[in-house]
Amino acid sequence: MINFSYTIWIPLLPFFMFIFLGLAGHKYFPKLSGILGTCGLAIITVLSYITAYKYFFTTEKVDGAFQKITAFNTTWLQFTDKLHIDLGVLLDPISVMMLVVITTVSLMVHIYSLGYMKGEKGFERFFAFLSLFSFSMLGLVLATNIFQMYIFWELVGVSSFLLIGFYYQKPSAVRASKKAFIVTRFADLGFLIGILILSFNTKTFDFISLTDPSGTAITQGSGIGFLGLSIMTWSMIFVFMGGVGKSAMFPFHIWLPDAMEGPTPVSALIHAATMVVAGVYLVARMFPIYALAAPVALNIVAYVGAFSSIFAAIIACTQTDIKRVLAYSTMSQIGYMMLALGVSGYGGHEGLGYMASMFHLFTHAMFKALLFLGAGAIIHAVHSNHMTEMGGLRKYLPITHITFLIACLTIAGIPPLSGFFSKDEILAAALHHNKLLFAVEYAVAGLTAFYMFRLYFSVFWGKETAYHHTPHEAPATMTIPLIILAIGSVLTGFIPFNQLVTSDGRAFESELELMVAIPSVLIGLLGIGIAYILYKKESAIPDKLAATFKYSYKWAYNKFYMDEVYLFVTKKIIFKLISEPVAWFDRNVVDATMNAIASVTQGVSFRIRGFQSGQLQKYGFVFITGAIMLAILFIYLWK
Amino acid sequence: MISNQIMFILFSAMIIVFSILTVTSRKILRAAVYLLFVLVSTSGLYFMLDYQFLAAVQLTLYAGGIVVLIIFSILLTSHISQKFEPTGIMKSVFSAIASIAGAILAIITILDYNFSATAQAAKEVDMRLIGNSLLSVDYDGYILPFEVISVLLLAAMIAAIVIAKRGGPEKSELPTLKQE
Amino acid sequence: MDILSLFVLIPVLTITGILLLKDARQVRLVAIFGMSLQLIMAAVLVFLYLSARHSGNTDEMLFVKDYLWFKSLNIHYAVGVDGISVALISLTSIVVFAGLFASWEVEYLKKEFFISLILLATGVFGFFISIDLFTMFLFYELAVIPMYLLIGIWGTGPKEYSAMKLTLMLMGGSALLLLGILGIYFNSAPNGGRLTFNILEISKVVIPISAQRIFFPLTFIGFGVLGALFPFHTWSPDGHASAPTAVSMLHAGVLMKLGGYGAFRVAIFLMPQAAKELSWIFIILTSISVVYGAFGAIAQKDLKYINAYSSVSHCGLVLFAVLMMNKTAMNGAIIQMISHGLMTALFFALIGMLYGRTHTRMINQMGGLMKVIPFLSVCYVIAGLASLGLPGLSGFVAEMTIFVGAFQHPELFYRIVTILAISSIVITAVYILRVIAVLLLGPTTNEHFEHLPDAKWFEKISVVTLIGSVAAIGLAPFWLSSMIGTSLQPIVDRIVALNPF
Amino acid sequence: MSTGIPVQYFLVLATIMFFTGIYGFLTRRNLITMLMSVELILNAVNINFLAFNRYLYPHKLEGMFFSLFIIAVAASEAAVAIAIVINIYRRFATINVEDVNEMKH
Repeated sequence: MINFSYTIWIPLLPFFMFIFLGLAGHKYFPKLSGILGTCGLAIITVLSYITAYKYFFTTEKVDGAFQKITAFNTTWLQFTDKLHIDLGVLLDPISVMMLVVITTVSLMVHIYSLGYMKGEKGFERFFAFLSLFSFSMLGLVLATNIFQMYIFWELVGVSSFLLIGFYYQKPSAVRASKKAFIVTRFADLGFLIGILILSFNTKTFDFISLTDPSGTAITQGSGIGFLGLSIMTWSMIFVFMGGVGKSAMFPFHIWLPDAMEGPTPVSALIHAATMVVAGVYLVARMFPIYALAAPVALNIVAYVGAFSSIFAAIIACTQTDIKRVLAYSTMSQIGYMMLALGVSGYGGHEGLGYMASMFHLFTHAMFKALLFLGAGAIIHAVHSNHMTEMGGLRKYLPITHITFLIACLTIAGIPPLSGFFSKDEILAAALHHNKLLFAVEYAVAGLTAFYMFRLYFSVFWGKETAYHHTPHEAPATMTIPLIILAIGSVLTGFIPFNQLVTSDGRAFESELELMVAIPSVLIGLLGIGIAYILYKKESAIPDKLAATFKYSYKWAYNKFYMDEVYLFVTKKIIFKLISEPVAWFDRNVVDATMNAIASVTQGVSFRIRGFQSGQLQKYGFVFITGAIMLAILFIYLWK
Repeated sequence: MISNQIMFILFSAMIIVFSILTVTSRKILRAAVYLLFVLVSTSGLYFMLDYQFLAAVQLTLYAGGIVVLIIFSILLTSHISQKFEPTGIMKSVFSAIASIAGAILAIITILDYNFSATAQAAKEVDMRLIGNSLLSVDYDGYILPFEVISVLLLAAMIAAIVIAKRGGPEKSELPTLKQE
Repeated sequence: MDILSLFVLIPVLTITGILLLKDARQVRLVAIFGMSLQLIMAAVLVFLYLSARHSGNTDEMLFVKDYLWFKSLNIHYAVGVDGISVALISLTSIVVFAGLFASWEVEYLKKEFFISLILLATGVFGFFISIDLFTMFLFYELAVIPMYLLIGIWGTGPKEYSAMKLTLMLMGGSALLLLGILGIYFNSAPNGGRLTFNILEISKVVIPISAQRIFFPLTFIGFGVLGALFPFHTWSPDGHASAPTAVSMLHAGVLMKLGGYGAFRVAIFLMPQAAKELSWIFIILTSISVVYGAFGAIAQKDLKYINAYSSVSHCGLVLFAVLMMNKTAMNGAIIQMISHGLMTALFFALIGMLYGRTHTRMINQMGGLMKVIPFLSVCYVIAGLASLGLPGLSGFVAEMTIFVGAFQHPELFYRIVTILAISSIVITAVYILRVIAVLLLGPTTNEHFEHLPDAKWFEKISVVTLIGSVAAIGLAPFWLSSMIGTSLQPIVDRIVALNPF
Repeated sequence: MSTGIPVQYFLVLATIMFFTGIYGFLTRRNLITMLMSVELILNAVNINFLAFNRYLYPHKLEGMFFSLFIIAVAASEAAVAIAIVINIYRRFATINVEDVNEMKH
């Protein structure tokens, strides 16, 4: 057995970095903190790579399967004898894979930010928050139990809040951060309820005992029913609600596009590569329960994923803010991953979808981070987010152009880039499971290629735009991460995921299914072709098309009015129909009742005070009448 | 017998009439004089009951002392010719009702009750007996009440002087409590 | 040595010291000296307590002292602590300490102010160490009375009205409470023998169930008024809004905890059967408190009102958890008391400091303060995050313990209500973030606010003490939770023995 | 001397006198006249005492001594009351009882 106890330092180092930078950075070394943060991250990146190597290649498999290793565990809070929150490090294929993804992307983003954020006010604060985020995200993926996951789930939420609202003097950023936090918080409510229901029935939070396919948790849980579904299904649906919120699936996706108000490196790290896939990771983590004890919940996962992917893809075709296009693209790709999990079975080749999902998560992290960082470089050069204000940038930004093109090709699924492989596995898994979902994903593949190349052509080709000052290529700190990630996007497709990351830890054989792959490449090319015709040169066709499909276009452009629906719910219903009446009720009914009691008392006492008139004769009169009355009472009436 | 009864009726009539006049007369000095008549008639009743000493005390103290005191104070505080405002109708009606009701109640009770006298012989009330009893510490003695009364009289005397002495805050300096 | 009585003695001596002072400038020095001593004593007490437990002392109450006071009624001055009281005493010392620093700049009738404040603290300390119902009640009243003066004299806004309302409502609660306590007293020896006020002795007998049915509601509502039980919470917004900073801190931070503590230690511990029978009524009321307080807070514009409603919501959670009557939920309730105490004291301290600078508490008149006064603003954000239950700060620990505990209740009704109560965490997030966004973030709206001074040293001490405690509990809750849990065991055993599920 | 007159006569007479006094006490506005009404009441009581003593317990003297003391008390009462009246008159320039209500509330 190899000792993995050092892995505890992987999350802890960024945590101390956060404390250190947060408390001392501002005063003592505002300039140096970026370098410090990056160095810290570099160390844990190396540690993660070592861990991955040791885990996948030197640890002995038992019975041909990768084992779950608890590298570290300590009780943090005891609830009951059986229920306790532990903090620890759990190593298994997906957590190790996530370690690699997070540290790689995070390191790239750190390096990139050194250039991108240079000279910004709050430079050290930015790096402190990035460290906080890295800590939380690593803690999340390494969680040994579901409650630890929930803890870090909240922490990534708050780091995301802090980073989106980094430009806190910009009202739109403030609004976006608030929205992101509240929407995900609402989803987390579901997660929490799910955890509670789960723990009530299984009496454990621990992942290993929860997800043991032959363990009591799975075999017992399907019994008790409520509204036609087993309790386990209910709890999994609630847990998935948390995943929906964090991964910006429909209907909790509305925060993600707005979250683009944050600095671009943050979007790349949090809102493309790592945090938003936490939902996928969550489902993958609980996958044995989904697959074995709660198939209905798993179906919901599949449909939510499929719907989100096509929904987002349609919206992405109409947006003009490049970061928003990428945001919807992220949502769409995560939908893919969800769908892949949803159509997967447990164990062996049945678990193709699971493997595909993780594979796509991995490749997506690379190319989407690349896309965002590229977009950041563009924005850095042009000082605008809007496609309409860009065009012909290929001459000014050669490195960005090439890397961006690679990323676009990857996401469009052009072989032999990584996106092709992972997407192909997903489509294959969907084909075996559900033809309808398969068809939807085909359409999404085409749409994806179309909107990505729409973006690409309008930014780098298209009309010649006059700029205030000539855009220039970004500094080396920004281009080097782009190049590294581009290389990653090209090469990661060749990683044998079916050997490493599978639903039950055992390797299985899978080969390229040409019947799936060829049409998917073709449809990708078709999308690119259409984009080429419409956007390569400045042309009037897009506007005409938009005019032809006026209503559909308008709906898609306005994101199907989801924001408005939410606004209606929050402003009109929660605020106007609940909160204000509650406040009114409190002041005018509850409090008024209390005040009324007081006034009645006071009124009565004023009346009584009137008796005390100081008029001697009145007193006398009352006294005598009273005496006479008493006399009558006692002598004649009360015999 | 008859003369007794006539005397009693005379005295009672005087008492009742002058009592009512005392409390209804609208001239204060006249009221005082009516009171004097009531007190004198009362002392007449005392004579009838064979309490001569008490009757004498009544005459000297009440008729002589208190009424004079009252008249003095009237002279100090009012004009002799001053007429009172008539009492409010409601007030007098209610008071009258209360008084008459009380009176009727008491009278009915008195008439209903069967008083039974003891058969023992009456004690002769002479001055010596009164003096002895007042200062005696025996079973029949009244030394304690006597002393108490003495102290009370002394206290009243001092109190009257202290109160009537000029001093204390003037009216304008009084705190006004009438807010409501 | 009678270490517990020192907790009453030190404040009294401090008060005497202040009274004897000629120089008004030294008042706060004396006060702070006394209360620092108290803080140290609290630390010593925690240490002594833990070492006593560690050495195998399993008595229910430690450091018990008992002096007969009124023989005819068998009233004793009896003190003793278990882990719960120790935790709450520490909370009180911290909040009082921070409160004194927060009222550093009180100038008007300084001497009287500090005397009243420490008098209030005396009552609270006395309440927590008493194990005799009568003495407990006495200290309870002692804590409530100075509140009237503190709000009525040093408050702001409609202070007389608020002070009157607060005092009268709390007095109304005390009246019910007194009835309840007397009811317990007269039923404390159902099998004959001497009547007693001593909690430990009463807990050895079972009060007849018919008496419990009458006196449990009285006692619970009596304490519930102080714990802001719906619909008896309306003193809280007005009272807090008018009170001066330190008083709000002490009141929301500590005094409201007397309600929760009493409801738990007296009402439920002594009358568990009626508690179980009637818990559904109060569970409904407290869940209303929780959700309703949170919704009420959304619509408010005055910072103190927001916080007052938030306190209603959080304190509702305390009573809610206590009524679940299992160990985890009760543990959560105690942690929530401590956590809420620290957090709300922090909030009120910060609000006081903001008010001292901007002279307004209306959030729509402020904005963009983060840029101007970063220290206070960051602290406010931390307080907010603690309040909405961010892991790593105390609120999370408390709420999660409550929710997990409450959800272990075997009856479905209670679990469903728990889910309702859980939904408050979202609403909390809404109003907290709304305040943070409007108040601190965004552009600075008012040019008068461009040059506000950031925190002074004494304000920093006050705030940092509280944040440190909040974070300490949030990061390492285990020791606190197990200290409370050990002491809860006999209480839960008794409840379970009388109410077999 | 009192033979032939039943005790009830005295009592009824005293009752009438007493309630006349009460009536006066309740209706007169002038403090001095109220004082006179009080004297009437006291007198009525005295008559009762003496009548009872004479008719029911002729061998004892309690009634008489009580009356004697009452007369003494009445005298001191009158003295003090008149002192008060004079003081009030000085202070309020009136002895109308309705105007003297400083004791109100």
